[in-house]
Amino acid sequence: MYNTRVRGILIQGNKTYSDVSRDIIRPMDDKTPLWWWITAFLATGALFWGMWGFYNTISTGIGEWGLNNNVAWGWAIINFVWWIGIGHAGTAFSIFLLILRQKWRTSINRAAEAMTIFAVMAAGLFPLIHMGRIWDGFFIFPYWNTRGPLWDNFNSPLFWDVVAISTYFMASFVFWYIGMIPDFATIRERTTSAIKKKVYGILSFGWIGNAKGWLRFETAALLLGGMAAPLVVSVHSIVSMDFSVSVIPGWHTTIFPPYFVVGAIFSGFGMVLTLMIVMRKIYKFKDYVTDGHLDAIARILTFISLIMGTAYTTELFMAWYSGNEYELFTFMKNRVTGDYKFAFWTMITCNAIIPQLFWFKSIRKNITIVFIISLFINLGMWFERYVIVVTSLSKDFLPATWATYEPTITEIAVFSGTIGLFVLGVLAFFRFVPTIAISEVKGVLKETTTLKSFNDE
Amino acid sequence: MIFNVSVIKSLLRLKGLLLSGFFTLLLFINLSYGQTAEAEANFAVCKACHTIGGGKLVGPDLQGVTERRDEAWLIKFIQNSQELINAGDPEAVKIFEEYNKIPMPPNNLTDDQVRDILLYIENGGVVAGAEVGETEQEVAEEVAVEDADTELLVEMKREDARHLQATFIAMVVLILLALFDLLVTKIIKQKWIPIVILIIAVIISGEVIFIEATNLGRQQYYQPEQPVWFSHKVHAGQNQIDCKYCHFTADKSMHSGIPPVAVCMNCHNQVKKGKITGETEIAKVIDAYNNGEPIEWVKVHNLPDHVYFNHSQHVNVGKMDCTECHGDVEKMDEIIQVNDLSMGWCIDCHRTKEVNFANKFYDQYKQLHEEIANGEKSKVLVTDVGGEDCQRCHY
Amino acid sequence: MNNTNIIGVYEDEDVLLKAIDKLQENHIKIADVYSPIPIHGVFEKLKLTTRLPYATFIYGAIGTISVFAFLYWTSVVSYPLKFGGKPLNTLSFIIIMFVLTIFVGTLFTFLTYFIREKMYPGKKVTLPVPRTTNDQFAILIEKDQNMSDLEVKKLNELLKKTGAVEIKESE
Amino acid sequence: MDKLYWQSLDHYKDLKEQSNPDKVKPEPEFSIEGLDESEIKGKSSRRDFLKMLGFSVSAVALVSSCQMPVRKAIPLLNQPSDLIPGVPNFYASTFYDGNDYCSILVKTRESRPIKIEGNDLSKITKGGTNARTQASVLNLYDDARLKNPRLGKVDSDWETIDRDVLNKLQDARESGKKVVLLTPTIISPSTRQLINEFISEYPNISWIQRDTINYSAMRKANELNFGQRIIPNYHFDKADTIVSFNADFLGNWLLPVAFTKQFSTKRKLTDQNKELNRLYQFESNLSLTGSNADYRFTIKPSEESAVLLNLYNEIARATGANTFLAPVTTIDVSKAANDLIASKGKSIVVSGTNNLNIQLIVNAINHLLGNYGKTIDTTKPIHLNQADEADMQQLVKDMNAGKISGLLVYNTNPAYDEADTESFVNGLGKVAFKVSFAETLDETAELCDFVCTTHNFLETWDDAQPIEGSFSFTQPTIRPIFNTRQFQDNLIKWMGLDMDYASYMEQHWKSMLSQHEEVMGNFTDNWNKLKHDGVFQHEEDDSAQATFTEQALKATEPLAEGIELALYEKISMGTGKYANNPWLLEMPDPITTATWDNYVCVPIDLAEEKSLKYEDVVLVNGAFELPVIVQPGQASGTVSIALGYGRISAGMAGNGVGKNAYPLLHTKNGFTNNTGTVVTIEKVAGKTYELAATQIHHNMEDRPIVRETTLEKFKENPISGNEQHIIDEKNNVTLYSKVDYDGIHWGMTIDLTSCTGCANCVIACQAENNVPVIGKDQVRKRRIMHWMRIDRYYSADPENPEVHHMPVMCQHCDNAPCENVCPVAATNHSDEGLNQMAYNRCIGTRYCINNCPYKVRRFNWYEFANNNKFDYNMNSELGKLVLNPDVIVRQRGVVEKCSLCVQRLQSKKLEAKRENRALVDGEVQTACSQSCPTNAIHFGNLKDENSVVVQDNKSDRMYHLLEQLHTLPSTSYLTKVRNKES
Repeated sequence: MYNTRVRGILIQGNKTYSDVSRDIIRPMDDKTPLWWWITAFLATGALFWGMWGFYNTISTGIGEWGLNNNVAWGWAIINFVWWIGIGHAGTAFSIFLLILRQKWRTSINRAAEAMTIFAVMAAGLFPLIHMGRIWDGFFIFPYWNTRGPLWDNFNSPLFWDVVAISTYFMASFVFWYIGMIPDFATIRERTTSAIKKKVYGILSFGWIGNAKGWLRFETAALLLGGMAAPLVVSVHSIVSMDFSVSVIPGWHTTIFPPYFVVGAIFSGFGMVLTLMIVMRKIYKFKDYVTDGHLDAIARILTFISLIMGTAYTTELFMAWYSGNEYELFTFMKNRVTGDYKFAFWTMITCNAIIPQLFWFKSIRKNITIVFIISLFINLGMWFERYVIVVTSLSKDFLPATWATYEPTITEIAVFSGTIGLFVLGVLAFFRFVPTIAISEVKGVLKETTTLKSFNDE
Repeated sequence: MIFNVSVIKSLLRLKGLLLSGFFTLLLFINLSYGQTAEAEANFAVCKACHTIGGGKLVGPDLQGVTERRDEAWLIKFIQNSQELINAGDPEAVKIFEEYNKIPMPPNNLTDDQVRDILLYIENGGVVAGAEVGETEQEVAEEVAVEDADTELLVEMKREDARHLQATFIAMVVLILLALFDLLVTKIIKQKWIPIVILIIAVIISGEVIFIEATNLGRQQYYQPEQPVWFSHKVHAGQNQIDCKYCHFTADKSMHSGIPPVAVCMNCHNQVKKGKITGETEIAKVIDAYNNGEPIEWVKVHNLPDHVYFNHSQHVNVGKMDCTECHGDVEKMDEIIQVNDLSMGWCIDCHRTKEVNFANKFYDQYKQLHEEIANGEKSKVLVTDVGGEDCQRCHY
Repeated sequence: MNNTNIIGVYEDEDVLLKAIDKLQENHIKIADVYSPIPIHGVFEKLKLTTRLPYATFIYGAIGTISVFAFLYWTSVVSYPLKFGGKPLNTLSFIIIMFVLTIFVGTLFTFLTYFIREKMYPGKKVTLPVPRTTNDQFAILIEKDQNMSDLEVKKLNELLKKTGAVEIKESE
Repeated sequence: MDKLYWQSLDHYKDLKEQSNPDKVKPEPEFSIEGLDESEIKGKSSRRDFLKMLGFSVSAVALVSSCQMPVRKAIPLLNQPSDLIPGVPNFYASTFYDGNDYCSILVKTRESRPIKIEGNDLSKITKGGTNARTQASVLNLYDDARLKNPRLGKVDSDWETIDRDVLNKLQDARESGKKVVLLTPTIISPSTRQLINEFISEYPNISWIQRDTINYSAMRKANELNFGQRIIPNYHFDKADTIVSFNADFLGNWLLPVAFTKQFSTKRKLTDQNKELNRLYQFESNLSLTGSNADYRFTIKPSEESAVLLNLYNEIARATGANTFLAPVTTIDVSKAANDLIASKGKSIVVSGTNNLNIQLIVNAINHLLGNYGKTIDTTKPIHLNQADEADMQQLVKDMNAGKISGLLVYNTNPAYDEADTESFVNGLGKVAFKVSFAETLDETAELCDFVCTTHNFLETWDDAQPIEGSFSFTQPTIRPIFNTRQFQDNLIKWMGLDMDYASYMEQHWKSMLSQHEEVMGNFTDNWNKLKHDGVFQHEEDDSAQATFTEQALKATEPLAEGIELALYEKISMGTGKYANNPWLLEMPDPITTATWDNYVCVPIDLAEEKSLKYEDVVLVNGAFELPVIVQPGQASGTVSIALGYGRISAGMAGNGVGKNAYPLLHTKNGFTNNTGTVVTIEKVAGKTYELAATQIHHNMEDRPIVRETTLEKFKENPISGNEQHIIDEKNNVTLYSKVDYDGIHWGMTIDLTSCTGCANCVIACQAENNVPVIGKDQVRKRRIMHWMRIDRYYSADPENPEVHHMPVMCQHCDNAPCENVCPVAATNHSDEGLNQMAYNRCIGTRYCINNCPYKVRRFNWYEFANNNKFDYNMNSELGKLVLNPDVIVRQRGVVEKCSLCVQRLQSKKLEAKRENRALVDGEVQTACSQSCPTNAIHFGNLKDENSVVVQDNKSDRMYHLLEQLHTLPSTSYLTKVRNKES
């Protein structure tokens, strides 16, 4: 319980168990609020535009994008990496903090995991759409075929991606869902409406919450967490290998795996922060997602942002220290000072400099500023991917082939489409699923309250 | 019966048209012409147009031809008559004119082979003629017996295809039933029974779908109707005409080539009545020839556009027998595609087939030669010389 | 057959834990405990264990081996293709093996979990005390046939003493 | 055998019906063959042509089993003598379009020409070609070709045409009205004879030859000096020092192919030979020749004579000949002079300027140096460009004066490429009847009453005598596709003779050869041999060199004020005759790398003065607007514009591309000149035009990409310039053992010293490998599909830079980065060291493109075939006939790249196997190595110790591109050595 003492009270307002259930399930019982409809409408709009983008790309050809002979990857891959990065927060949160027995995670992990699921969904669309012949996409699976049989190239990072991301999605989803089962049961038992009873009855898999059940439940959760933990590291390391395995200056860097993973968690936490602030605002969850939580995240971000800064400087240093003229060109002449300095410096400012403001308590306490900064982080991380993908490709080894790249309307449409998808997903989550892990909160609720009572004695 | 079949099979495997029991006889007649067996085989092609002492057919009677003309000229002419004619050789032109300009298709016989044939014409001819008479009869009969089997085989394979469809439908029905019972009418109390059924059915139907999907764009057992009812059984089987007599570009070109009507006319100048169809079908051919319109045959064996296949590579260099890919054509009335011509099918052969490593082209493969020398390798397979490379067939 | 249970309902897990002690002192066999949250004390007191971790380990092991076998067979035996001057049997296998091990492990672990728990979508259950999924705790004691009313009464009192807010019998 | 072609044509019609949905007649062959489904899928397929044509052709082809596809055209001996479907036939022929000459082999499949290669037997072009020749095969399948003769504006038939024209001609003869036959320079002896006979039939007809690019000043000068109006033959292979003034003899001047061959023979460094020739280039715009010069000087056109005269004087002083008064120039010619004197009799001075004085000075210099009879041969003059432009000028006058009642125009287009088009067109209006013999409805044909549609040169019989005593033959390689008739046949018909030109020509040769019976012997044999070889060298004992009579030399040109214009022919577009050839339109210019347009090349100082940037638009002479390229090496005070653009009646692809610069030709005392016009250049404020250039960065960034040195340094130390190689070799260590190949490991070497960057290989590759044309917009997006590109870098002084040309195609690395990253194993390594690409396996992740350090991989961004958005040859049923049936047309969404012409390798291997023999080094050639006019590209088996490539790889000059990456390419480069003092 020392951790509670350090971090102060996790759940405020001296709740009882029934209060917790009531508070958290309330939003699901209320009738759908207006803001929900509006956002949903906008998101759907974006989604449809995205669908047009998909249609246009698939029916006409990748030529609809701004790519060329030199820069053969553009927004599609940038956004893919960006989404995957965001998709890290959930699992990072639940799993790392679970393993570290960080109780304060309880009121956030559910939302974080949901976010992971939808982010990974959004991310998953890009490898599909960016294929030249999507209709032959199934070639990527090493299935038994009548071509010899002919298998895949297991040296290819793209193949690793496929494996890693599908695994990651599967694991996160399972983890997320198992976590929700007791809560579904709770709803099942509390609710009065017949439909809900049926639906959540089905969803709850017939959970009864007896001792043995709880035991297995906790073990399973712990096991899944334990296995998924290395996954969190591996997934983004593997994504980073898409680049670091290649020969292109600016890609071929050993620092990438750790640097990507940290970056991913960075962007993930950024997004979590954004969502949490929204959620606690509209759902009045101040008692559950306390300022203490936000403060904690803010501190972590400050720290990660420092790591990012170090990573950037290390890259530059290595470029100079390695004495490799091509690397040096890419980093110094192309990124720091060249055509792409805007992107580069945006990245630095958003990721390495702005989050340093969190050193000041006053800023950490001011939710609006925190919110804005969290947005900046999301932006900055997008630019990081832009810098990595585009700058390296557009000016690589042979100057004769150098070419520049601008996105086209189609690419933008596709991106906005994925955002729409993400937002819709999150909205659905807000609406139909307890946004905070009820049982887990109850779990920590007691400790805190008893602690209080001890102090009284 | 079985015995017969196997015997005939092995005989038909023999390149060209070999006649059972006949070699031994031949060998006794003239040991000096060890090659005559082969010569006879080769001559069988010539028989389509020439006789030895049997008077004119499409081409001249070859009796005593060796006295009439000098050997060198003959060899030249036999190997590629048109070259001579184009070169304006008076004699050649004369013959060409005389036998109403029906070209004698060029072949890739070596000088020796031609000499052999000439020898064969000189003496063995007559004897051969007699013998051929009978044996051809026998062969014909036995082939007739044999046909039943191929037909059966093909029919059976067609059956399989139908079975697949049947199974699939059955499975779908099962799935529906199981679901229906599981959700609506809960007749079976033990929930696991429908569930198990469901799972099994899904797996099986999935399997069927997979099989069907992989067969998309493939046409195993494809047997289109041809503009002319042409029987390979009669021509290749009973009359024992060598495949390469009609498909004579097979060893020069990537295409085996569909025979021009002129080639048909080589024989059908004379033969105006068929065994099975009488005059109707042959009439079509003759008309086509007279109207100068080629017959639009339906292509049976088709490869996808992205596959490059070269007949001469396999027939000429690889010395493969046509039947290895096209099945027992000499037993088919109408051609049917026996193999599925899938990539796996090609690869399998490339993995198991031995290359003729004696070919001087392979001298440069030093390592392989060493390995053979020191016994690490007994034989060189196609894959050892890059038979599994993509760009052997895809470019 | 008339096999009913006596159920003591509690409001607080600390009370619950103390109650369990009491009952166990009186050698009363506790059939089961229902709670809205996992309580480690209960697991220990009821001496509950699970072998799930071993299962997981086995799955993982099998996963690793089979994956490697597959990779090796496909890219060395079945259809060896040369990529960028690398040997056929490369280090890149490790990555795939690593990830797929986790895949297999995760998948089968939670399948096993559901199977052992006999949980499946749409399973119908009726809770003795519905509020145990919300804010109440319940101790369930089997009442065997040859238990005299006296004993039952005793038991009820005992439960009450341990701070049960409600005691009921369920079919 | 007529049937053969009509059959294939009928079939070609069937195709059309097939392709339009409303009347698809179900033909089983097709429903299961590629086409229908492929069209549904929008996927075009390799042999779909073959599939349709192939089988019906094969059928009929074999009816005429062993007959020649065309008359008695005789293919090379090592080719099959009968037409076998699936086996290519090669026919020797000749490409001559009134300007370019090249002796060629035509590769036909199923009796349709699909590729053009050089004829090794030719003593002139020696198996070389240039881009225009390579691309000319596409003109045969040009939709813009006329399908029928035309009467007025409508299609007609030959009976009508013959009747009407004959009437007109006879009327004219009766009334003795003047009729003019206007042709380009005719180098065909038979045709010349025919025309003369025709004229004797119609005495009122007079024959005028006209050239688009005029050389008459040269002929005039020689007339004055030698008494013969000739262009002597040049032997650049015998010259150690070459000084050229505005003569782009590697690109366009006279016989570029031949000259390139000759020039390159002196551009080869081996262990034995460590000498190079030295090229001085004085020019205004940076030409291909200039880019290969060892010393290059930028001069204004008006300076040229002065500079030349100074050069003359320098030499004259040294040799004690009499000097002339010469104005002072800033250009220092002493160095050139010294070198010339040093290599007396082994040097050449040429000028491309059509100016009498200049040509006189040039002749005088060559005379001083005693080059005549050594490097320059007056006994065997060049017969190209015989026209005397005075005739043409006279004709235009006469026409306007109404003196001409009839005009027969053959294969020349004055309505487009005349300096003073207007007056010609006006004059044409005054002519009573106008007959055009044209292939397409060009600007002139449009103005004519009759268009006697002519064959494409691949459908015609003809002979040619480009150089005295050297003959070559044109023979049909395909039956006429349309209802056309060869020019000569018209004349024969109108002369009332009952024969065709083929037999006429045969007769002509019979009589000609009969004079040499003792040499030749039996005619038919020879005749066949000639047609088989395609060339005939008539060795006669050299008549003595013409004697030189001196002329007074003077530098007339006053230094002009203002901006002088230097017009030039592009390597791709030439005179603009083939402006509708998409291959040529999309060929990147070797210097500017721009495609599809012409533009104003502006020198740097002028650009600064007028604040012009790349792609700004300027108004030239107030006449037309063109985009600007700030061109390093452009002489200050001059601008350059390419000729041959701005066609209005070329065809779909060519119409309205660029602007027509012919009106800016400079006519002075009777000589029309590309250079010398004074023009005004105003910037059009705020207007820009995006050029479709394939390269935007021109600086090597000090990277060891093109490694070069000077001859001096090279002699001291052969490794000079290539030191990096040793370092890299040392640094390259690897975990994995190096893959060893057994038997065959294909490899290529490219000698940068020989390579002139003529981009011939680019087009050869495009023709061989069905590389699509993607259009201006896509090229702007940097998506050009060429499998092979010529990188061009500038170095040193931007005012007059050193230029580096570097051909780059797939390097076929043994440690190929691209292979590692393909998830579906679509690209991997073959047992023969090929980096193979299986298109049908590719799912288009484009990862390999990113990971290729050479960026040679190409992606099919769209469906480039059968797509109306890309309406070039691959979208036209006719144009598709040029496709190589051995190479698939790639589908949308797959990556493609150089395959080292694997189809050629495979066929040669098969040949060897069939003949049961080992491969001979050099017999296997890729399209680029085969077509290279400088033999800079070698191809062979790295496992064969005696092969050329192995020798090259042993050279000290050998290095791999980006070798520090340890990709171990199978392609290697040899350093560029410039013949300079350092």
